[in-house]
Amino acid sequence: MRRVRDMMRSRAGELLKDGAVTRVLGWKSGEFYYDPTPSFFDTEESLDELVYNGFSAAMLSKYLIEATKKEGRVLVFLKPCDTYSFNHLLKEHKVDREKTYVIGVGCGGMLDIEKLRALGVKGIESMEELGENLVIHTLYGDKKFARGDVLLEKCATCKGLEHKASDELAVPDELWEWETSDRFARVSELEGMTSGERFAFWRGELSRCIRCNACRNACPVCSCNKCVFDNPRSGVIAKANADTFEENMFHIIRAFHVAGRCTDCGECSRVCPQNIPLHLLNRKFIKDINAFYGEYQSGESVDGKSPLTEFRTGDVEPGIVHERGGA
Amino acid sequence: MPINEEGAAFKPLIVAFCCNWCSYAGADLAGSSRLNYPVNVKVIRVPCSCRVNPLFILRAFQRGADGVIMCGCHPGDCHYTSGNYFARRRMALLFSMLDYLGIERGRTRVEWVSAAEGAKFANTMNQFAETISALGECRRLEDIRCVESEI
Amino acid sequence: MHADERKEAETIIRASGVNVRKCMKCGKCSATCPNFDEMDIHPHRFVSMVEEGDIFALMQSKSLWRCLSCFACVERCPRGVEPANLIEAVRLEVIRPLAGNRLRPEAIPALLDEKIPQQLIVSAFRKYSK
Amino acid sequence: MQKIGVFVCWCGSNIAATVDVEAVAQASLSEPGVVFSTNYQYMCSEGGQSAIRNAIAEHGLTGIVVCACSPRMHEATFRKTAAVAGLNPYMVEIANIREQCSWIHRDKEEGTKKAIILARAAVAKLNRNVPLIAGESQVIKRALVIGGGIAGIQTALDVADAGYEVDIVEKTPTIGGKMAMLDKTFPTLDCAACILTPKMVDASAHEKISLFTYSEVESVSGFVGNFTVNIRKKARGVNSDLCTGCGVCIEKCPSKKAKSEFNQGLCNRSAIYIPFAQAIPNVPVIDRESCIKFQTGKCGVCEKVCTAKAIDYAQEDEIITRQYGAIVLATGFKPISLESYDEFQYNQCPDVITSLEFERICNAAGPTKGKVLRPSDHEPPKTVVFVQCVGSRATVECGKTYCSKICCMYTAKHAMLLREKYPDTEVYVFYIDVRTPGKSFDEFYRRAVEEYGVHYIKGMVGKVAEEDGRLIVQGSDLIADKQVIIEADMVVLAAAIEPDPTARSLGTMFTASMDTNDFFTEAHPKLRPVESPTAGIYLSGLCQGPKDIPDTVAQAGAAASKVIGLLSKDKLVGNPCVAACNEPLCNGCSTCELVCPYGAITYEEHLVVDHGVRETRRVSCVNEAICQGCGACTVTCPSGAMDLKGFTNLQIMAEVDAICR
Repeated sequence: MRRVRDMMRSRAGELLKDGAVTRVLGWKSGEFYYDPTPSFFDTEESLDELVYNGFSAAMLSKYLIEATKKEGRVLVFLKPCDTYSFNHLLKEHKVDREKTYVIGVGCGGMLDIEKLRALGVKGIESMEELGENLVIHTLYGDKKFARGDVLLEKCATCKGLEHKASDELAVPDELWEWETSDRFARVSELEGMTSGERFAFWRGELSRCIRCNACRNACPVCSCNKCVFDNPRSGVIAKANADTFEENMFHIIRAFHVAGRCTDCGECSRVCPQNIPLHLLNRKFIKDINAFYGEYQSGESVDGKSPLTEFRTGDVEPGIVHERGGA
Repeated sequence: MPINEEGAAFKPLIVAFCCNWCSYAGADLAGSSRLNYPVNVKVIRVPCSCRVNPLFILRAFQRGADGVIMCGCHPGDCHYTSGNYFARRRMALLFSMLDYLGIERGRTRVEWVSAAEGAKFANTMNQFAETISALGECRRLEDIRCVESEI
Repeated sequence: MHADERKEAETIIRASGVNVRKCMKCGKCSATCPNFDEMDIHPHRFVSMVEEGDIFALMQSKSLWRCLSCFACVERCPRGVEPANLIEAVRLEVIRPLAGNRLRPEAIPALLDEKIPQQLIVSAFRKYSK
Repeated sequence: MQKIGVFVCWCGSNIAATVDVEAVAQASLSEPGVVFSTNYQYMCSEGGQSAIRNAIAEHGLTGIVVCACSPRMHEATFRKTAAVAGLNPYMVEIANIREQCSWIHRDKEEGTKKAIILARAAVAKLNRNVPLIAGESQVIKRALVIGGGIAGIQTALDVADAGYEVDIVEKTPTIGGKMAMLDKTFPTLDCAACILTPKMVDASAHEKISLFTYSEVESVSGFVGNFTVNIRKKARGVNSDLCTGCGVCIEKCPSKKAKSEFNQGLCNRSAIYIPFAQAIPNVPVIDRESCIKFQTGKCGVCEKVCTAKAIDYAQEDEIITRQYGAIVLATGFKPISLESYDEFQYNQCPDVITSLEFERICNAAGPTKGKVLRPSDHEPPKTVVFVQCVGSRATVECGKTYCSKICCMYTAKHAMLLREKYPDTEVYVFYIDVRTPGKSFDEFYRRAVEEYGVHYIKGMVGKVAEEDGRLIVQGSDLIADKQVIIEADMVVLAAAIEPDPTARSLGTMFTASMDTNDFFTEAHPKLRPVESPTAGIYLSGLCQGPKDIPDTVAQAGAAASKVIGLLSKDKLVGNPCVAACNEPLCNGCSTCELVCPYGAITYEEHLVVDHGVRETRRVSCVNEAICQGCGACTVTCPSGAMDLKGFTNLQIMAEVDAICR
């Protein structure tokens, strides 16, 4: 990952210098080692602060909405999965492609701080990323891990290491690749439960929601100028969850609004301070869409219609929900 | 049949969204043919099934509906040529999601009813009411504030 | 109709995967059949007889063994009915209860004739082996 | 706050028998905004209506709820009543307490309860209503007809005779279409040219009709009553104004190896050509592909021989922009390609021909001057086999699932003509079914069999093979349960017909929807058969579905009457219940545009002021004249920027709340 970071710094420096781009969108150190924060860099010197490591999970695509409204061209670093969201934003005309310069950066899978914490890691000072091995230097000594054990959920079920959009790539030859798991496994498990069990499961999860809107703010698809839940004229305005219904409602509607558009980037779950597995809602829609209307991956390309803006005359009837087995 | 506190038989509240051109006319035909269906089925007229926003369905459950049914023109017969095709996809996904969240799947339904199918409309409503009666009151998606304010 | 015969018809329809109701009775299958004159029941009647459940007559027909399995009828049918698949399914219904193949690979060298097209051997296997 | 009046109708005893109308009127008084309520025996009667009018005036009502029969019955009536009393007609809501209450419930107590709730829902909705004003748009009094076949010509003539201007755009060099290629027409056997060419002349001579031949529609914008169309006039290479149609250029042209399209490739034509003698306009076209001048730069014979100086090699395509109030699609058909039908040897044997080719062979102006001769050796055939349903009614890939409708009749016609001209010729027709619904159609077919001795064989042909210059036709005779083999000299295939390939791109351009076979769909299959679902677009002829000449002419006339109906209006009053975009909320994401069945939504850069922030953004714009108010866009819009007037999110949710209270 250090190799990638060096490539990023040098290319960004060159492009800033010759005026090809006016700003660089990347990550810089946050308050803690494990939270590199999205940041803009205007000068070559400032690029010394650019970081890229196993904790640079935060997706930068969504920042381009505002960034491309300004004058000049923005250089943005996108990991393979971030390019799906980038394409989606292009498709919905939220980002001006002409005003972006995309460097696709190699990714070795991003790390889940929660998993590390659970394994007793605290006080991280730095980290060495050696392929599948990870050495974390902490205040309390070094700890070693197999990288595959501490990946974020979205990385464990990675969509692939191919960049779906880029102007150039910063991908070193020897990048660690890992085995991915079935992204729908948990959804299938839930589908196998009884209706009562599912209800109990979701009540347990969604009742923790504090309506901080982090999921909404991180989501590259939830990019409305004004959310229906913030709009007093929508009839459903709700700034906080006043009851169990509203806890459900917000997430059902949010999932429905992104259905067919969600790129399955997993940011909603990653940023949720209450650790609600929100991606399971989106993946339910993706799983159903794939089963009912054929495989579809939002953000794979800029063109084409999404499943909810097209139809076939022979589509399945909604009764399929009742006919399907299970409880 | 479930019995509520007062001892009266439980009568489910059912909201039916009907498109103006086929299903609402089908409901009218059920009426002019004097076909009975439960009194607690209440029809809301929309121009097309594609006008039915998931928000409306959730709102109905929130305010105490026990079941929600959407009726539209048969696929291929939409007055607006393709509205019901979009509605079909939306409702298939929404109802599957509600089921996934533990809202009993019997509480939601889509039926295509043409203007000539008064009998189908009445039968559908009778069957749907029976299904909901068997499921009992919808407790899983309602606004507790509303229920309390009624007491 | 005999109940067994109805069951037989259902088995044949299921095994062949043929939707006999798609037939529009144009007779192109029989028109295209290269062995038409050798048959007592012709391809188009095969389809309608299966549809009617008239299976026992088919099982006893000469056509069952005269069909070359050349699939010309399948190729030419404008509605994708696949009469040859039906004939095969009926044939299998006859062969299977006999519990044994009627043609074994060992028997082939003796039958070989250099004028026989290879396709014939292949279709012979289709016809005489279960 | 609204001031609402509630009017409960008894409908004699229809409502009053099972609903306590007085109780409904009383109960509604406690609903928010309701200031007046009453009940009356027949609300729709003059007495009832005047009660409404009086109450509006007396109580200064801002809206009324009528609890009565279905809105499908009397909504329009009560809207008019309100308008007469000076109330906006869209401030009227109907509670359907007859069809959906009194008629289906026997228990009066329960029925009354339900009626009260239905009235409550209507009041709740009305509280959210705002007056709506229907938009008006101008109607440009000119029609465009795309396609110059019999359908297009007939529609154009009918519209022009009513006094409106009509333009015909035809992609080939002449009008006339497929009908001009036919020899005789069934069931009367009159000559196609004799009945068509006078119409062609009428069309070209009509002062209200302008012809754009050798032209195609390039692009279109606008909406019903107000379309702007760009027409590409392809370069003929001949100045139409100067050309006298003398034909010397054609005679002298040294390049004579191009296949004649008009004669189905059965003979050749010169590079500069007029498709056929009666072509309109009678102005040649240079086919640049086969012209020596265009290919090599040398030649120029036509220019030299033209005394009128009409030849213009430098002529370029010209774009003409015209405005229209209505557009008629009359794009017609073509026979399908028979390339995939190897069993009939169409591509291999010159004597296996299509029925349209046979028409040319029969025709006195055709390649054989009307003598039926085999294309291979120019000998008269002694035995001719006709095969019906070639590619029709086929679910396999190379065919069409539908019945082409015209083949049974023209095959009978061909068989009959052949037997009449050459009584020694044996004629066989292989058929699956003979379909002859139509006036004097079955009688015609029976004449072919009974009087002319045509052999009709029920069954299909499986194989055609060439052997020593003869065609061996192997087919089924299903009646005899025999395989028949006929040695024929000529085989005529009744190829299925399909929409002209240009229809697809026009359909996209005009947002005129098409079925899976690329036929244009009608607005309603029974009740609006000549209108496209897109307002202002009409369908004429075969582009809508297989039909014969009488049906085509009938439909062309029907389309014309619809066009005349539209053009006779000075202004169009729209439906005010259409979608509207709240610009500050709009994300410009385009999803609404994708689901709109009418192409009513476009995107524009607008200056949006949102909480003091001024920003130029891409926002969605609804063309109210095109929008039909289905609401598909409102649900696909995640931000709720799109809403439907008359059925807004808030109105429907208010109804839900009122019902579930």
